[in-house]
Amino acid sequence: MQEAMINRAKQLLADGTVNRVIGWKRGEFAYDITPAVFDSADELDSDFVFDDFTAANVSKYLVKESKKEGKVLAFLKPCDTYSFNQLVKEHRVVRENVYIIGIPGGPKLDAEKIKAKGITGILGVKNENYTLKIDTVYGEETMPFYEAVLDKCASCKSKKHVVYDELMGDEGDVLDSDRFDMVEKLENMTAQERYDFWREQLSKCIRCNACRNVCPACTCEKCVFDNPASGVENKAPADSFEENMFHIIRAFHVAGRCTDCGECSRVCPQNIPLHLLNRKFIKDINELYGNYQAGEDTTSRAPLNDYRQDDCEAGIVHERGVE
Amino acid sequence: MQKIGVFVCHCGTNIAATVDVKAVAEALGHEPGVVISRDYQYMCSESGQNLVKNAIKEHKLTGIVVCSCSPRMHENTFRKAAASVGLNPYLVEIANIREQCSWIHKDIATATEKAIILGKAAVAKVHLNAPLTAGESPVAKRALVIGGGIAGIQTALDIAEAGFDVDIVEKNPTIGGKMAQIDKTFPTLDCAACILTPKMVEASQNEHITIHSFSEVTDVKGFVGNFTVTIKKKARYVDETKCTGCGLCTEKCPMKKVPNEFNMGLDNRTAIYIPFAQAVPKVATIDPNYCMMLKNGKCGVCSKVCSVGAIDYKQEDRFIEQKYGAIVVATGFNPINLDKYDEFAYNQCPDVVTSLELERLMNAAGPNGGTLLRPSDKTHPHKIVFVQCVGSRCDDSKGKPYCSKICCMYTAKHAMLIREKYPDTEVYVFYIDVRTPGKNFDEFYRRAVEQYNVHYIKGMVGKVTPRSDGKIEVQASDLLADEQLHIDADLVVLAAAIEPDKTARPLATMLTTQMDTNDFFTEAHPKLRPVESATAGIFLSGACQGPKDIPETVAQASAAAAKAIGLLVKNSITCNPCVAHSDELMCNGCSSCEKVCPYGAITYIDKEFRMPDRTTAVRRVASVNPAVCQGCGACTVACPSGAMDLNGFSNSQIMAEVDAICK
Amino acid sequence: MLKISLDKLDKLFEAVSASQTLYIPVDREDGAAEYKKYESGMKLSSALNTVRSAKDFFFPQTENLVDFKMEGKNIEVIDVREESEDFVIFGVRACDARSFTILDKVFLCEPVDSYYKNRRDHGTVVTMACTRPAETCFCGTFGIDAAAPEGDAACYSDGESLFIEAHNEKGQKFIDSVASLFEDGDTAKLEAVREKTREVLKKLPLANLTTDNFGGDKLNEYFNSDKWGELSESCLGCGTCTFVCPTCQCYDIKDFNTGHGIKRFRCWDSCMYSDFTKMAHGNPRLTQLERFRQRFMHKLVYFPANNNGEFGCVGCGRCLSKCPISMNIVKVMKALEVK
Amino acid sequence: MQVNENKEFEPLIVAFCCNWCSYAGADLSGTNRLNYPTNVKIIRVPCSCRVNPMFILRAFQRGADGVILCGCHPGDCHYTSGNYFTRRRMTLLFSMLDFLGIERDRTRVEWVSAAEGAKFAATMNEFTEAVKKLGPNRRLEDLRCRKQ
Amino acid sequence: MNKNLKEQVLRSSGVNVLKCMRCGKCSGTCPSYDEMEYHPHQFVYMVERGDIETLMNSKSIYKCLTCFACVDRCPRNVEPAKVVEAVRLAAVRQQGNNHMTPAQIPEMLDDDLPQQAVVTAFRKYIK
Repeated sequence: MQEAMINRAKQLLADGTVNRVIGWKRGEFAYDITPAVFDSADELDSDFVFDDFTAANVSKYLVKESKKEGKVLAFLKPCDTYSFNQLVKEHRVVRENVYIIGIPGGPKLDAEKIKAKGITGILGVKNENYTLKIDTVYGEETMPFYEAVLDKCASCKSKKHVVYDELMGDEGDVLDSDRFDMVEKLENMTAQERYDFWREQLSKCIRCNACRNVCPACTCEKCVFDNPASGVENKAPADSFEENMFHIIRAFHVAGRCTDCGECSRVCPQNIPLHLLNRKFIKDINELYGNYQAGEDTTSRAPLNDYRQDDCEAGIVHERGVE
Repeated sequence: MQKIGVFVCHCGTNIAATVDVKAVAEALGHEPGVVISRDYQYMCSESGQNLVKNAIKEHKLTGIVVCSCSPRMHENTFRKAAASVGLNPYLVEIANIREQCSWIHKDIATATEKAIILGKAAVAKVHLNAPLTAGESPVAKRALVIGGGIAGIQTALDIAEAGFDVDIVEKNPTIGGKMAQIDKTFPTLDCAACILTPKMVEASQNEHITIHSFSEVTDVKGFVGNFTVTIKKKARYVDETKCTGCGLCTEKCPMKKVPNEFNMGLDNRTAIYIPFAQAVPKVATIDPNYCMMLKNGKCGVCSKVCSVGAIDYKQEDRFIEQKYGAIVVATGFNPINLDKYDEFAYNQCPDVVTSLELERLMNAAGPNGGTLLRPSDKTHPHKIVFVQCVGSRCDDSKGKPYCSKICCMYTAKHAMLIREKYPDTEVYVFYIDVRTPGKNFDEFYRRAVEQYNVHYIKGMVGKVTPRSDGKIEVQASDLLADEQLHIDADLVVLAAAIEPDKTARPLATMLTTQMDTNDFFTEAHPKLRPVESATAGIFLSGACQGPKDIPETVAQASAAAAKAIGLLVKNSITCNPCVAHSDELMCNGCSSCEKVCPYGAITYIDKEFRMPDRTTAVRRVASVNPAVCQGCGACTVACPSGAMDLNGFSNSQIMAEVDAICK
Repeated sequence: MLKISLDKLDKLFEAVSASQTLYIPVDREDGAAEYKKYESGMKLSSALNTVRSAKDFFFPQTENLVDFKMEGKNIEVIDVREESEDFVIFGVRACDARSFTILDKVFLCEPVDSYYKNRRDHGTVVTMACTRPAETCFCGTFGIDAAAPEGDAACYSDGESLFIEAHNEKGQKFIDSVASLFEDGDTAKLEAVREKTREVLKKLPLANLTTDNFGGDKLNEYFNSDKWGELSESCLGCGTCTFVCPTCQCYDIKDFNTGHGIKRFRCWDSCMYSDFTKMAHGNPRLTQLERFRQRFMHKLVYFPANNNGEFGCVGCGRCLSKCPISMNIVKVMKALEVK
Repeated sequence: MQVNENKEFEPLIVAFCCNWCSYAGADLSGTNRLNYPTNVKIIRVPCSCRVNPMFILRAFQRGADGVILCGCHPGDCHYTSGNYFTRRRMTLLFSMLDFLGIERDRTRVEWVSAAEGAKFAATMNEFTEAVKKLGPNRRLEDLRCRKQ
Repeated sequence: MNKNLKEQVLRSSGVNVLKCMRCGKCSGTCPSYDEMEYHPHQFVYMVERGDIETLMNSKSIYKCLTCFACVDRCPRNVEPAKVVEAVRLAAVRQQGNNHMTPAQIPEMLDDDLPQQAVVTAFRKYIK
């Protein structure tokens, strides 16, 4: 796949369709891959990589890239296309300036999960029939492929590309995923248990803003939390309230816009399952206002910018679920 | 540094009895920024206002807080007072310590404590108040009247009288409305046509009035002084400018079996028709549902007989767009549908009619040329039963909860006219109450009883059963005699409740005006602003606002006209400055705000920005039209970056209030 | 050297925590490790390092500096400084131990940061030698020996016992306070373990990374390097690298209005943030490129220029594993390096 | 002011009321002398849709024990559609707070028309009682703001 | 006037007699009107006044066929038949719970008695 992608990219560069390519660049180790812009065939040959670790969603970079001179080629995985579409809908990217090649999605791997097994000194990772052969300074280790899969890929919602100019590989389908299971599990806990769960999770937050800055829905020119005039600006969670507030408001601001790409949880250095907050909103929206998948199209009205006269009342929160 | 003045009102004892006003003034005097804190008996009185004004001048105040009654009561009073001594009126905040404190609490200590907190919140807010200047927007010197009944006609004539152009939009081929269908009017018994048709003619001839008959309003944009309305001129397949109304086409039209709606379907008309002789405009209209030519292209008689070539089978709906400064709604009423009232056999028996049908039956231009005959067998009815309150004052789903107001009087009129013209007819009126408030109304009703011997029976008809012998058995109770009556009637007349026209609700949505649950338009204030809607620039005329008889309708029509004229004489109107505004530097151009704006006040512009890296970039940003924005604030929450904020109720102001209250 | 059997560690922790607060790294449910205040039953983590570095103990993420109490129009200033209690951080790795000497250079030079000094004076750092360094480790680049950590006292494990030695008076005082739990031990096996660790360190992928071409005199070589553009282009501008970094010491001072007063506090800031060092005129570094460059120039050029050649990095590798887009100081050094 | 040592817990309730219906309804309950507790402090907003979730969190942060939002009845919004947006926003926000284990009885949306003075007073009485039962807000409190 | 009885009738009928606007449509529609001493509208009015005993002692309470015509046609949703039934129930309660048994029916049947009355009586109580 990587070879084919590089070749196609070189073609498009050569024939002038695009003048640069956004993709992934290999790093020092097997897993430390960086999203990057390539503007020559040489760079593509030497650095372009597409493998089990190329999980990063590059669609957010297109906010900036699509406003530059000339067209950019973007390789988008199915989940990335939802993000891209949502950005088109919100007028954040210039669609005409992006040439999209839809590429197959994951499951992608999470180096953290390998390390959590106690495997360290990693020199190389190979997938042999869904068993990972990991070469380390302490000798070779193995682990089942699926135990190292990123959480966001483990509950993949769709293998279908919702937008592309051309497709490489086979097109997949929207999946019937179990992505709301954990949300449901939490919903069925008591309020005290939920409170304890979230307190433990959110108290880990160091407010590095990685979740926000990686989020394709968080493309505000200036975030309210960075803006001293907003009255809610804060740079560090000085109190547990601020830990809660940042995540509640961030989830609320992306509610109805979040495509559930899972990047927030992927990048969290403290492994906080932030995607659960977004999924809670998605689940509520689906249940209360009808199924809605952000990024599926570029024209529908976002659930929070829409209403029906017979919508349920807010009291529904009191009526259902566990107290 | 802010210099804030606090003024605590006693409101006589209204506040002072439960709130220690001196303590409130004392406590608020210690708040940061407060340089003077005073209490006074009646702050809204002239001397109270002078106290405020003098303090503003003396201490060069930058903001004031008045702790008094609800801002809905006196906010404007104090804003004006502030403005009169040069303090921007929007630097005034009211702490509501009467309705929301002294009047609802009894314990002086806790009420005083709460009053202080409410005062502190107002002080915290006023710290962040910015002087606002109300913008001005020009007023289009033209009015639109929706509905061409007597209400619409009267309003239009009055507005035209004042010298302003006014357009009437009427959905039917002619203006005139319900009054044109009425035979005589109470309590004078003069002929309705005789007093209405001159007004119709006057309207058609007035140089300031344009009548768009057979037209509908399809879209309303804009705001007070500056509405843009799209009017659909429905295709009538006759060129209005050419048709002379000679009526030859209606005579020759072979399709003669079309129920005549003007006569309530009691007789027929042709497919090309002029609703009635005095129609305005007097032009023919082709009914496309029945015209053979339009349906299958076979006929064309009217086109052949028309000497001026006015017939145009290819005519299409036309849309015109016009700017108006004011809009008057005069959409009127209709009798309700009686399908659900099985007990009155309205759908089973042609001789059970509604009162409006009776008007046509008795009218000289009606189906029987003015002779009262039963619709079924064209015989004279000798025993007539009137049933009052059919569908009015009903608490069930079939009828309306309100009194339709006009039925008592028109029934007395009908009874009287019948007894006058046909003295051999027995007339029974079953009533629950006879309601005759109005000049000469009760006298009128008494005449029916005393002079004309109409049998008024207190009680309600329970059942109407048409019999095979042509009689109609009416079973009713006579409550005073405490007996059940069985009357063999020849004709039964039902005083059907009236309801607003069905077109009113979609229109209300277009106009963003409020309606009550019965679809009557809601006036801005039930007593003090009865002819204005809550939406600025929209006025209410006639029965669209509630059941009304003709004199009342005309009175309201003229009142609405006066209000509209009051608006149209202004060259510009002052806008509410408490509107949203977007910080372009923070705006993402994501369109969330636009989606939630009910007024379409937000548009997007591409604007060039200097980027951090010293290059320039064009970005899409939201821009609010302050004349269109009404200041609801929906956009401010839809905006994730907080670029959208609301004057007078800014994020920081509301949060300052929250902080002060939760301190 | 004094030693204690590894299975008696809890006795040691109990003893220490009886007289002062003890912090040890423990494993979290998600597999990561973090420092926690010791409570009975806690197990020392075997993880190489914690996500958050040990700098929190001396330079916490947020710290109250002064309170202002407001009553009506009066403002009263309240000094919230209190003498810190004695505490012990146990299990600090060599890299983090070195980070304290770097932080000291910043906070303990004139004018002395009394908040930092207060904690530093009362904290005892007991380090723990590494035995299983990871591929992301490059402490050797900065002259740190992972098998022989610094700190007030250092511990080494040979797999059976924990050996301890003091590096200074504070460390000796610590050992003395728990000496009864220790016995003299033979270090032969320990030496073998350390030798093995050093062998592994040499085999690590970043073992050959050097700072030879960096330092205080390299401003001109690197400031205008054309590499910064591509290095920074995918930077998200988040603060992950800064906040997990044991040596990043920038902070912001902010006021929080509690409704009845103001709490003036400082909190970590990140040079990656767009409002970092924002001043009245605006921000000195307007683009992410400039901000990105600042961070690495500071660690590799500016810091050594002001601190006798000491670099502002200890090679702990946290940023290598935590950066959301895997951009880090190693990649920067390799890309920039002019030999 | 007198301070009763054995005073039962008195919650602080912040009520956001829309100018056109609920604030007028609150005024009406005043005009009709319908009592409700002093615990309730009203903030006037033009429309319920002006209320940003951040205001609600802010109130809790600063020590409110309950927050209630009042607006025109659905369909009666002075601005036609504002309260419909409010309804969705608050439903989702309250659901999220519930998800985080914040007591669900601390938040409420109620539609009160300008004519419903009695309903306003009854609602406030009822809501205050409900919050009183929950006790002080601790889960969404900012300790720095706690009164000394 | 017996307040308790009124309360009982109001509660067991569930009717708000104050909604009546005295139109008499119930009596106008009642098929048993001529059989009754007190007519449906009077039931409503007399219950409102609390004059229950008079009604209880009147044969009218057994003349109501429970055909519900008055309930169907009442413009104010007052439901007079339910009031009649409640008064009847009050009367029966005073007499004790003497439900009619099926065995009693044949002897009571006569040609004039509407069948519905039998069914109603069977459902309810002996006079």
